Formats: sequence, C-alpha cells, structure tokens
Amino acid sequence: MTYLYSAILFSAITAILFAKSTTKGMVAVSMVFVTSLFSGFIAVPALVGNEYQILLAGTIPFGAVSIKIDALSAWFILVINFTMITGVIYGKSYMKPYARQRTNLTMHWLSYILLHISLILICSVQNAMVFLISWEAMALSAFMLVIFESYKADTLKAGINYLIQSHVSILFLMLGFIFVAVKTGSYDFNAIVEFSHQQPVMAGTVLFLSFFIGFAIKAGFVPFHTWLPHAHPVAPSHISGIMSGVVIKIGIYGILRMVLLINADYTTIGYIILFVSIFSGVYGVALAIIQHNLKKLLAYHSIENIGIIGIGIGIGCIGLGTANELMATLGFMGALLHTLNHSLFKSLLFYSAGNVYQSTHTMSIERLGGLIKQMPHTALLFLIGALAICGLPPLNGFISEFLIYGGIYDWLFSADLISLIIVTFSILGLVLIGGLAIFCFTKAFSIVFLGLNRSPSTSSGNTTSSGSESEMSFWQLFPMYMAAALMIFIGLFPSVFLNLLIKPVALFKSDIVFNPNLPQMGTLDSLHTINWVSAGFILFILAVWGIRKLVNQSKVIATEPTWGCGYCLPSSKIQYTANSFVRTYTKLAKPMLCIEKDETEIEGIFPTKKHYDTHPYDNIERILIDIPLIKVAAVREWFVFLQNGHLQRYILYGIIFIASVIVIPVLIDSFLIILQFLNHL
Amino acid sequence: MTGIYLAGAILIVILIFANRNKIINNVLLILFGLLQSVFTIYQCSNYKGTDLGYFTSDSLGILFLITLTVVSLPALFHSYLYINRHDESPQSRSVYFAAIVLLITSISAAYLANHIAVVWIFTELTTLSASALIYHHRNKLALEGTWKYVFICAISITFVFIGILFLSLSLSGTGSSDLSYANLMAKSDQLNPFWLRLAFLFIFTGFTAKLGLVPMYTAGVDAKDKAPAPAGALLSSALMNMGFIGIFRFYTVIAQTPLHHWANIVIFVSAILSIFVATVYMTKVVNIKRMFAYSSIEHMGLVMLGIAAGGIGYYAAVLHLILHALVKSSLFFQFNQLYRVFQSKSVAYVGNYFKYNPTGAIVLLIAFISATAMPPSGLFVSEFLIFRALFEGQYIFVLLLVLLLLTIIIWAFAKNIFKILFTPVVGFDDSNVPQINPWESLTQYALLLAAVWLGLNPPEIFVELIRESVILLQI
Amino acid sequence: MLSLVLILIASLFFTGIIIRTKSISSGRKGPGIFQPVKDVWRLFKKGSVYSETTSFVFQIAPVVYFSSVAMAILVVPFGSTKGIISFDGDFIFFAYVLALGKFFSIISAMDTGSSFEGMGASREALYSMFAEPAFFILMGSFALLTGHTSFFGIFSTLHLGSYITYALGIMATFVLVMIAMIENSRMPIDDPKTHLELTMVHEVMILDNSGFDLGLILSTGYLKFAMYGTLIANLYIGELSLLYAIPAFFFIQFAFAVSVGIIESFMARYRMSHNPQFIFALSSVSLLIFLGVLLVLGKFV
Amino acid sequence: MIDVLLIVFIITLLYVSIANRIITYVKVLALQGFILFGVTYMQLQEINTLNLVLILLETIVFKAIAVPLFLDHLIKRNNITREAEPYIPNFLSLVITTIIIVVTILLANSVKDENLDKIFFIVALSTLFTGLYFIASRKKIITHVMGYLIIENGVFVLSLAVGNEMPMLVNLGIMLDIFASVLILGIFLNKIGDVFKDVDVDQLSNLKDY
Repeated sequence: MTYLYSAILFSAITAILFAKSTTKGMVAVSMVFVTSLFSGFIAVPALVGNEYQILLAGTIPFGAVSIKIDALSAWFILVINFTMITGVIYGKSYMKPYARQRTNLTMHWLSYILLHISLILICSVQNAMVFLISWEAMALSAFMLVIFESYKADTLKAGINYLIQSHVSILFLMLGFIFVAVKTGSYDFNAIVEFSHQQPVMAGTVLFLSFFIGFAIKAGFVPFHTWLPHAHPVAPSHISGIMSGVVIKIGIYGILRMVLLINADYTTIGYIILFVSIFSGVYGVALAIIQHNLKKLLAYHSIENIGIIGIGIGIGCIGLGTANELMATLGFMGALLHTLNHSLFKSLLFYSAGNVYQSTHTMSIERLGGLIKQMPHTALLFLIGALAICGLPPLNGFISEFLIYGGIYDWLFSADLISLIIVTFSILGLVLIGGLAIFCFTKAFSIVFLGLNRSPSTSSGNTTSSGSESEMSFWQLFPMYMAAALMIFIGLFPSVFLNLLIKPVALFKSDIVFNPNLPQMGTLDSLHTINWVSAGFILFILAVWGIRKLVNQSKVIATEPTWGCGYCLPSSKIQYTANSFVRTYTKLAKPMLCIEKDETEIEGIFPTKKHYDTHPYDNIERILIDIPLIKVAAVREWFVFLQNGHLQRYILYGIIFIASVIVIPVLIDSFLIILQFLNHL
Repeated sequence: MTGIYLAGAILIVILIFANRNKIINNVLLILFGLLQSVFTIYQCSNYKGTDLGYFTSDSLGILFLITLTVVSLPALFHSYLYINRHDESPQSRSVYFAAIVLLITSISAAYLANHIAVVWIFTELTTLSASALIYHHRNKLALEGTWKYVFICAISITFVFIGILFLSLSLSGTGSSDLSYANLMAKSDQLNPFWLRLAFLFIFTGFTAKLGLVPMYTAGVDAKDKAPAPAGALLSSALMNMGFIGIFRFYTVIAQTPLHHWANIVIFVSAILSIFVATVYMTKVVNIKRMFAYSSIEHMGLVMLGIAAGGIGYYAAVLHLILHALVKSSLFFQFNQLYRVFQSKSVAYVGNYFKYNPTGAIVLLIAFISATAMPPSGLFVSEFLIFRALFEGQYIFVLLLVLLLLTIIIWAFAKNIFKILFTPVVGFDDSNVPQINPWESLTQYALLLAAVWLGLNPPEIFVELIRESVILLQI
Repeated sequence: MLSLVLILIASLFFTGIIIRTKSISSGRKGPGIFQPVKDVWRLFKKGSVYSETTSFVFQIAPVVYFSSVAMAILVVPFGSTKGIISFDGDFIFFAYVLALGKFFSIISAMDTGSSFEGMGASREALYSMFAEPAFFILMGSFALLTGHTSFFGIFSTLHLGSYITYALGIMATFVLVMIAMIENSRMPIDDPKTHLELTMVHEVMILDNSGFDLGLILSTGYLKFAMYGTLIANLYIGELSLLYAIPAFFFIQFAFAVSVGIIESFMARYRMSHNPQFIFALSSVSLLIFLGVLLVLGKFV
Repeated sequence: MIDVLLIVFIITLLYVSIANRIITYVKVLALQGFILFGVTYMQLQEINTLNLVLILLETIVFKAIAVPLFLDHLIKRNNITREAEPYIPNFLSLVITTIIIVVTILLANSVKDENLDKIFFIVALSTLFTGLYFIASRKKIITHVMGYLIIENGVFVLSLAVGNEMPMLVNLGIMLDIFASVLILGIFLNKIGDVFKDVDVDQLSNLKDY
C-alpha cells in the first residue's frame, strides 16, 4: 500500500512539475483526494477504536520510528482531510486568474500537497525527531503557500514573520524533547510517558509548559498570536481557510497529545490553559471588532475560537485533575467538536471572503456593501458561517459551545471557593466572547453584503452597483456548500458526532480513577433533545414563513426607497459605516485597544474632500515584537564598531583575548582570597 | 603514497605556474583532480596507516579529507568555469590554478599530519596560497583584503609557534622531545600545567584565524569576501575544518589533563562571542558573500560549543563541521550564478531571483534551510545534538542565550534570502540577463542532498568513523 | 404546556396594562387594554411596503425573530410544571435562541442601508451583548443554589426561605426586570414613545417594516414581556400548588406591567452614553447574587 | 654573558618605543640581529655544528643585514616620510612598554620550572607584547612590518631557550621568519608600495561593515 501511494505521489509531483498551469490544479485536487482516501482508510477504523500501529526501522540518529494512529489522531486526520479537500477544490478555481505565473503555481501546488502529507504525519508519528521534521516541513510549506503573491512587500514580510515565529515554536518543542531525551535517552513518545512517571510532577509540569508554549505559538493563543493576523490576510483565500482551519489546529492536537502523554498535575495545567484561553478568546474577539479588513477580522476570530477550544481543554484537564468524569468528558468533547466546527465555518468564511475579494478586489469592508444582490450564494454562505461562528442554534457552533458551557456548569457543583470564582470568570468570558462575536458578525455581514455599495466607483444611490461584481463559478461554490451542509448536519444531529467522539475522549480518561459520587448532569442526554428541538425550530420558522406567504398573497406589496425620515434620496454615502457601527464599543474598549486615527477636520462653508481613517493596532504585538526588535537594533549599533577595517584593532582583539584569559582568573582568585580574608575577620 | 601525492601536487603546481597554455592547464587540473581522488581512496584503504612518519590517516583526518575532496572537485570545476568566463590573462589564470591546487594539497596534508609542527608548516602554506587567491582580482580592495589576511595570519601563525614552544617547554620536564600527538597523549599526565596552559591559549588563539572564531576571525571575513567564489567556498569550508583540526587534536591532549575544564571555559567564551559577533553582523551586512562568511562564523561557534559541552557534543561537532562544509560551499558556488545575473554583491540590488533562475533559486532556498539548520536539513540533527549536549552539561543559560541569538540570525538571514528570491528590484532591467545553464547547479544539488542524507540517514561506517575520531575524548 | 398557555394569555393584556397605567398616571383615560392586540390584528390585515434596498434577509428576519422568541417561550416552565421543552442547560439554549432572533433583527435593520436604522442596530447589538453576562451568572448562581441546570429544575426546587435568600430574590427580580427592559427596549434604556430617531434604539430598527412583518415584530415584543414576567413569577411560585400558583402568576404579571408603566411615566431615559455602564452594572449585581449564594451554601469558610 | 646580551635586547625595546624616526627602527632591528647572533652562538652549544652554522648564518645574514638593508631600500624607494607618526605620545608608550616588561617579569616569577632560565622567557614575552603594542600604536604600515619583525626576534629568543632539546623548533622559527618576512615584505614591495604611495593604515580600512 505504501509503495502504491508513493508511486502515485511521485507521478503526481512530476505531473505538477511539467503539466501546464491549468492542469496543475487538477492534479493537486486528485492528489489530495488520494491522500485523504489512504489516510481516511486507516483513520476511520482507528476512530471507532481499533488503533493502527507500525514500527519502522528508522535511522541511526532517530532510533526506531513508530507510527501510531489512535482515535485522537484519527479525529484530527479526518478533520484535516475534509478541509484540505474543500480547500483544494476551491483553490483550483480561485487560482485561475494567476495561470500565467507557472513556476509560482508549481511551487504552490507542490507545497499544498506537502502540507497535507506533513499534517497527517504530525498526527501519526510517535518519534520526536521525525515529529520535529514533519513539523517544520508543515511550517515551511505553509510559508510557501502564504507568500504566493510574494512580489508584494508586506506579503513577504508577514510570511517571514510567520516563518520565524514558527521556528521559535519549534525551538520550544526542541527544548521539551531534549529534556525528555536527556532524562530517558530515547526519542520515542513513550519515553515522555516514562519520563513523567519517573520524574517528579513538577518536572512534568515544566515539560508540559515548554511544549504548551511551543504549540500555543502555532495555535495562536494570546500572547503568542502575533504572526496570525498578518499571515492570514495576505495569503490566497483558500490558504487562509486552511491556515486557520487546520494548520493552527495542529497546535491544538499537539497540546492534547501532550496532555495524553505527560502525567503532570492536571489541575494546574488546566488552570493555566483556562486562563490563557479565556484571555485569548476575549482579546481576539475584542480586536476582531475594530478590524476593517475582512480577512484580518476573520483572523482575529480564529484567535477567539482557539480560545474557546482552549477553554474546553482547560475544563477537561481540570476535570481529570479533580476526578470529575462528566466535566472531563464535556470539556474534551467540546474542544474536539469545536475543532471540527471551527475548521468548517472558518474555512467557509474565508472562502466567502475570497469570493468577495475576487469580485471587488478589496478587503476593506468600508468600501463594500450591497453584495447580496450580486452574489446571493456567497452572501447566504457567509450568513450561515456567521451564525455558526456566533454559536447560534440550530447550527454546529452552538453544539460545541453548549458542551463547554455544560462542562463549566458541571464544575460548579464540585468546586471550592477559589475555583468557583474561576468558574464565574470562565462563564463571563465565554458569554462575553459570544456576545462580542454576534456584535462583530452583524457588523461584518451587514456592512459587506447589505445596504448599498460604498465603494466610490458607484457613489450614486442606485442599488445595482458597478456590476463588475458577479457570483463565482459553481466549482468555487461547491466546496463551500459542502462545508455548510456538514455544519447544518452537525447542528441538527449532534449525537452522531458525539458517538464518534466517545473513543478519543476515552483516551484521556483511560488512566484516571474517577470519583463516582459527584452530581451528574444529563447534559449529554439533553443533546439528544436538542436534535429534535433544532429540527422543530427550523420547521417552525418555515411554518411561520409559509403563513406569512399565504397572508401576503392577497396583499398589495409596494417597493419604495428606504425611509430616510423625510429625506427621500437614499445614497450610499449616508449609510451607517462599519466604523460608526462599532463607535460606542470602541469608546468603551479604548484603554484595552490602540487605534491610530488619521483625520482631517471639516471647515469652511463648502468643505473640500475630507477623509477619516482608523488603523487598529495590536498592543501585545507592539510590546512583544516591535519594541524588542527596536531594542535589538539598538544593541546591535553598540557593537558594529568591531569590524571597523583597522588592522591594528584586529590585532588588539587578539592581545585583549590572550591578556584577559591570563589576567581574569588571577583577578578572580585574588578577589576570592580577599573575600575569604574578610570573612575570617 | 603521501610522498607521491605531495611530490606530484607540487610538480603540478610548478607546471601550472610555469606554463601559460590553457589546454595544458586544464589537463593538469584534471590530473590533479584524479590525484586527489586516488589519494583519498588510498588513505581510506590504509586506515590508521602512517606515511613518511608524519602522516597518519586516522578517522578524523579521513573524514575531513573525503569532505575536502568532495568539495574540491566541484570547486575546481567551478573555478574552471569562472576563469573561462572572465577570460583572464594567462598569467593570472595560472597563478589562480596553482594557488588553488597548492591550497587543496596543503589542507589535505594538514588533515593527516600527526605532528603539531607539521600541521603548523602546512598552515603557513595555506596562508601563502590563500593570499594568492584573495589577490586574484588585483584591485585596491583585493590588495587590502590580502594584506590584512596575510598579516593577521602571520601573527596567528606566530602565536601558534609560541604555543608550540611553550608546549615543548612543558614537555621538556618529561625528558622526551617528540611533539607528535601520540607522544603528547602518552605523556599527558606529566606535562607541566603552567606551560601547557599558555601553550593551549596561544595555539587556540592562533588557529582561530583559520577556524574563524573570536578573536582572530576578522581577516577571514574580508578574505572570503574578496576571493573568487569557488575559492571562497574552500576558504569557508575545508580551511575552517583545518583550523578545527589544529585546535581539536591538541584539545584531545588537554582533555586528558586537569586543564580540561579551564580549556572548556576558554572555548565557551570564544564560541559565544563568535556567535554574538555573527548575530551583530548578520543583521547588519548587505554584502551577500560577507553574510555567508558571518554565518560560517556562527556555525563554527556552534561547533566549538559542542566541543566545550562534551558528551554527545563531540560527535555533533564533527558531524556539524562536515555538513556545514558541504552546505556552505554549495552556497558559495551558487553565489557565482547569482552574481552573473545581477552583477552585484549587495542585497539591495539583488532580487526576484526566482524569476531569472529557478534552479539556482531552489538551491539558494534549500541551502538557506540547511544553513539555518531547519529540520528537514541535515544540520538540524547536528545542531539538535549540540543543544542536547549543552542541556546535558547543564549549561541551560548558555543554551537559552544561544537559541536567542540563533533566532535573530535566522530572522536576518531569512529577510535577506527571501528578498533575494522574491522581491523585485526597482529599476533593474532584465533585458540582458544571461540565461544560466541549470546543469551548473547540479553539483550544488549533489552537495546539499549529501548533507541531508548524511544528516538524516547516515551510513553505519560514517557514524563509526565519527565515533572513532572522538573516542579519545570519552573519558 | 401550561406555561405556554399562560404566557399567551398574559401577553394579550400585558402591553395594554402598561399603556393604561401610563395614561392614567398622566391623567388621561387612555385606550382599552386590548388595544395593542387590535393594532397587531390590523397590521396583519394590511399590505406592506419594502425598501428597494432590501434583500431576502429583510423579509425573513421578522419571521426568525418571532420564531426565536416563540422557541424561547417553549423552554420556560411554570412553577413546578415543566415547559414543553426541558433539558439540562436549557437556559443556555434559551439565551442563544433569543440571540439568534436579535441577530436577525439587527441585520434586517442594516439591510435597509438607512442612516438611522444602523444606529439603532449597533446600539441593540451592544446592549444585548452587555446584558447577557448578567443573565448567565444569575442562572449560574441559581444552578449552584439548587443543584440543577435546567429552568424546570431550578425553579421547581428554588426555595426562598431565609432573609438572605429574600435579598437574593429581590436582587434577582431587579436583574430580571432590567434585562426584560433592555430586551424589550423600554425605559430607562430606550424610550418607545420618543419622536426623534436619533434617540431611538428599537423603534428606529423597524422604521421600514410594515404590514405583516411589523405585526410579527410587535407581537414578538408582547410575548417577550410576558415571557420575562413568567420568569420573574417563577422565582416565587416555585413550590406553590397550581391553585395558588396561577393567581399568583397573574398578580405578578400585573404588578410587573404596572411597575413598567409607572417607571415609564415617572422616569427619563438615560443618556445613551450612560447605558452601557448601567447595563454592565447588572452583571455586577448578579455577581453579588452569586456571592450571596456562596454565603447560603456556606462556601465561605 | 647571555644575560647581558638579553638585557641589552630589552633595552633596545625601550629605545624602539621612544624612537621617532623610521630609520632608527631599522637600525634597532639590525642591532637585535647581532645580539641574537651572539646569543645563539653562546646558547646552542649542544646541537650539531651544521645546524648551528645554518642558524648563525640566518641570524647574521638575514636578520642583521639583509632585512634591514631591504627595509632601508623600501623606505627610500617609496620615499616614505621619516617620522614614525605614532598614535600615542612616546612618553606614554615608554611607560606601557615598561609595564609590559614588569608584568612579564612577575608572570615569569610565578613559573615553577627549573629547566628554563627565566630571562629567555621574560625577553621573549615582553618582546612579543611590545611588538604587538608597537603594531597597534603606529600609523604607517611599514612600521607594522617592523613590529612584526620584532615579534619574530622575540619568538626566536624563546626558541633558543629550548633549542638544545629540540633544535627542530629553532629551524621552524627560522622558517617562519623567512617565510613571513618574505611574504609580507614581498607584498609590500610589489603591491602596496605601488598602489598607494606613503601608506598609512587609514587608506587600508575600506573593507568594513559599518
């Protein structure tokens, strides 16, 4: 089977190398399909419980390499496969306008395939070195994908920013693995288990933290998120979808895997993850609201959703720590399910953003508007995505958030004072996230798709704006409908997926003795209720809609301009803008955010053209990235005199080196002697 | 055989230098290539054999000799292309070839020498030949570079000589007067520590000029900048390895004595300073060749860290040297094609290389990944092992500092390389960009792939040789 | 089932009572109690006008808004009798379903591309966002107090028996009343009878709705009021038998309506810029409730 | 007697450090050559005659006569100005040289090794550091060359100290001497002299990174 696969892979690569640029995409699509088939063929049985495991001979520096796909890996592999498939189908048509850049496209599709394979490898290898290698392969291929439009300066800048930060993440992972390897002398993942059993719990926690930081950078937890809002917007839309759909999820996978492997103090870990996640969630959405670049807005929402997933994991860990089975179950289930959900609706949203970009060639939502007339499909899909990401019933987002809420409320009953306070904060955080998300997506959807077109090209009030905008081709919409369909399915029949999740969650609970006499909530059963409730809800809506139709049949239906409170000349200029929509919020949140204004006051009776821009900035980025870079440059400037071209100085270095090596020990000795003397006084 | 090799090489040098005929020169070059390879094979065949009393083919020597040969054949090939393209005057051509042959010969001899004085002599020879190579362009800057290189190297050689004198002083207590490493190892317990200390200090300082470490790294940068790229490849790969051998063989002696710890501290200081200097200038320089040179300094710093950390670090250091030699030379070879496209060394005037020469661009990309030791590359393994050694030796803070510096270096390196690869240069007319023959990059691909292969999946024998070469340090 | 019926009945006269109270307190006779219902009925019979800017969102939004509230009502229990739907954590469902309705009403307002309706929309979005934490924490503290996470479980076992629990009850009532005010956009958050679009919140959002849609929206408002009234009532009638419970229910609804009327006639609307603070203060109050619950459970030791 | 010569050698160092004119340096180098000749003659009793003769020839011919003449020729050829143009006033450099000598004496004092007479060590080390200091503190390139030659002499003294046990080292020293001087002076004569007239280092500081 392996040979067959590698043969196909090889032929695909050669095909991409030499095919003409229109067919490259087709090859990539089929290759992704093949990969998904092969991996799914292994993963599906693994998900329902029969693990797949093989041991490869490996090489001298690595030792034996064991490949193992358990339920957890299987879940992630399937999630990855789905989004990669939708991504490649969408991307194939999305890339049509770029058909002239042949080499560029070749690199693009090759990296796409490499990314897919490396992601699957990451989910399945059990050997530190191979893991690191596939990890960096993933990072590099993702980088190549992001910088597709590399001739744009800021694209390259964002790409390099991403590359360096993922390298930092790999450094942290390396430290962790070295720690294990030094103590146990093996690179296999089982060594980590062994390690955490023989070492004190403290060591285990430290180890976990090192790994956590490493994975958190990839996953985009605040404050390690700074690469994310830059990398996602500059990438081609299907890549943005994949980046925030699956690539950052790999970080989540890593964290979960480490929770599985490291036998540390779960409660502490849980608290840490919980805090970081709540902060990430709130911070992400708080910044998302003030973004006026559609893709950047979505990028910040990825941070928010990572936060939600993290809350789930944190709850799960605390559940393990406090031997509260239901809590653990709900937490991890919620986290895993939300991983799937987010990969679905976030890729969907990014694809829609891509459609918008291709038809209007701008991402600044202040220039958009009224697109629902030209692009009804895109609008509808975006609406579905928005509802889902806000966690509104009857869509999938609600299910996972409901599970996490369940976990938190379940924690309520087994908690002591301190943790009760934390419970309240978690609830507050989650609710705030939800509310802000609604605020944000009402803004995004309505400004982009509703009202009139704001772009200067069509400033006149007519609703059919410039006309250049048009709906995308079928093959570009099809993958989006795939995602949407799956989302609705999850929303309506969650229990199906919960049953699929039983095995992965069981892995976490395997080696914990749970406390049976804790109050058990029927939250899981209630999901079965939600099945038919949401179905009923939809039916009810349809019923009311039907009634409305019936009633309105016999009525006079007129169409008039919008009621302008007496001013009957509606123009795109007088519409509410995104900026004004969030103005109150911005004023409230000013201390937390940092927005630079660039405005010119209006004066005179007949004022000339004025403008008013706001540039939202990320304070954490400023503190963690910009300022240190400036500092580095400053320190650098102190030392550039070294290579100053003067021969004598060069020789002086030699003298100084020799002299100091001779003298300094003498000085130190004498100093010590004096010290001793003083001590003996 | 060594005798024949040396004699033959010297003969070839003289002949090349003497005649002005292009054909004969090329023939002689090919001859030398053959001689070099035959010599290498022979040395592998009589493992641990000794020729002329002063040349022992021990494992480290063999490893480096093979590396040298692997690097030098493409180096000769590229020099040939280079010289032909610049239609040099016969005189400068023959000087160049003679010098490069002499360089290769003396380096190989120095690898195999088992006597500290012999190493020293051949080090002098390398300075001589290298200076001829650096001065190849015969302009003011080249002259300045040469002058500095020669002067610094002369001083360093003097340092080494003083070191040797001190060594003999420390040896004189034991009654024997044989300065061969074997004897030193044997007598290591009776050596006078005071003289030994001074000896190590001076020898170390002296060889840093070749190895490219603080304090004497300075002239080396100018040399690699000014020498033609194929020669630069040798200077920044094989020559550095020679400097390493000079220090390492003596370090093995020190390691047997109570001074081991002290020596480690000295090496630590020098290595960390080197990485720091590399960081400072990697973020600063715009001259691509100098950038490569500084990255070599960084790598040498890592290697010495591995040595000082001990344990698995010894193994890692040797591995890192070999892989670095392969990668860095391919980078320098690639630089020539880059220069032919843009006619400039400065990052500012170079860009969007991907468009003009995709094959070369991919070489540059892979070489970048290797030079920054990102995982798929071979150097990742060695660097990982070095970090592990540091961790094992409980030099955690050193490790963290180094990681920080390396991150900055990678950032700077990435910024420049991707600028070169992707960002278009404003006002660069690509009307008369020469069409680069992709087959010229073949050797570079070969070297890079070799680096990856040796790193990720080294053959048994290779690993055994490295283990063998550091066996004396496992105490 | 029972709760549904009762809420429907209550919604019929609730708004009427408010209007009546206001007119009486301002010395007028005022319209009949069922006037609002009649208005809705009239609207149902009218044709409608749509802005040419709008899209299908504008058409479907009132329907979704209505159905979301209806769905929420199904969840609400009546004292010790379950609502039609009841499951653990149903109050989460309750809140999110309402949020769905809110989402649609907001985007429908934005759909008209008007300069005023956007104003209302953004305010609505912000206020309801701020109101939600209060509700969740309130429910959380009740869940902690009673050990149940469903409306039915909470209300059927909620027992206010000690001074501190009385205090809790009062605070809870206050919070719920205020949330109701916000959700229905009445005083002191919003003035339904104002004449200046700039100062409206909810009214301005439905400027362009007419006919059946407007009717739907209005009736939704009535239902919402009755629904919150029921929630408040449930705080007190938990362990009463139906015989007493139903009168108590109607009494509480009545008192609620009257108090709303009185508030509206004797109070001025807050400045828009003050609203967020005020709303967020609710969350603080509910945090107080939470601490009170901790006291009751003796967690402070 | 050896000690006397060596002390004279050190005095020459002090003299170099205060000398103003380049020609003086040349003279000093020649003088050092003669001194070394004497020291060699008296020190290396035990090695075989041929080698001794060779070494003596090297010192007398190369160190004492050839190189100084060559330098003189260079100075005239490139008509280099006669002042040495130090960066540091002579008095200060005199102090520094003295300090160097004192420090080396102290260092030598700490040696616990009977089979070396300290004076060689002192002379060698102080010469080395004085030479380095000399290079670092003078402006003209030719003075660098001279500094280097002074260092060579110091090293040669040191090699004499162990010469009896290991004559090979002395030969190596000679080799280094010839090689380096030839190389450096060669470059100097052929190139630098032609390319830049009357060089001082500022003209040779264009290869830099800032």
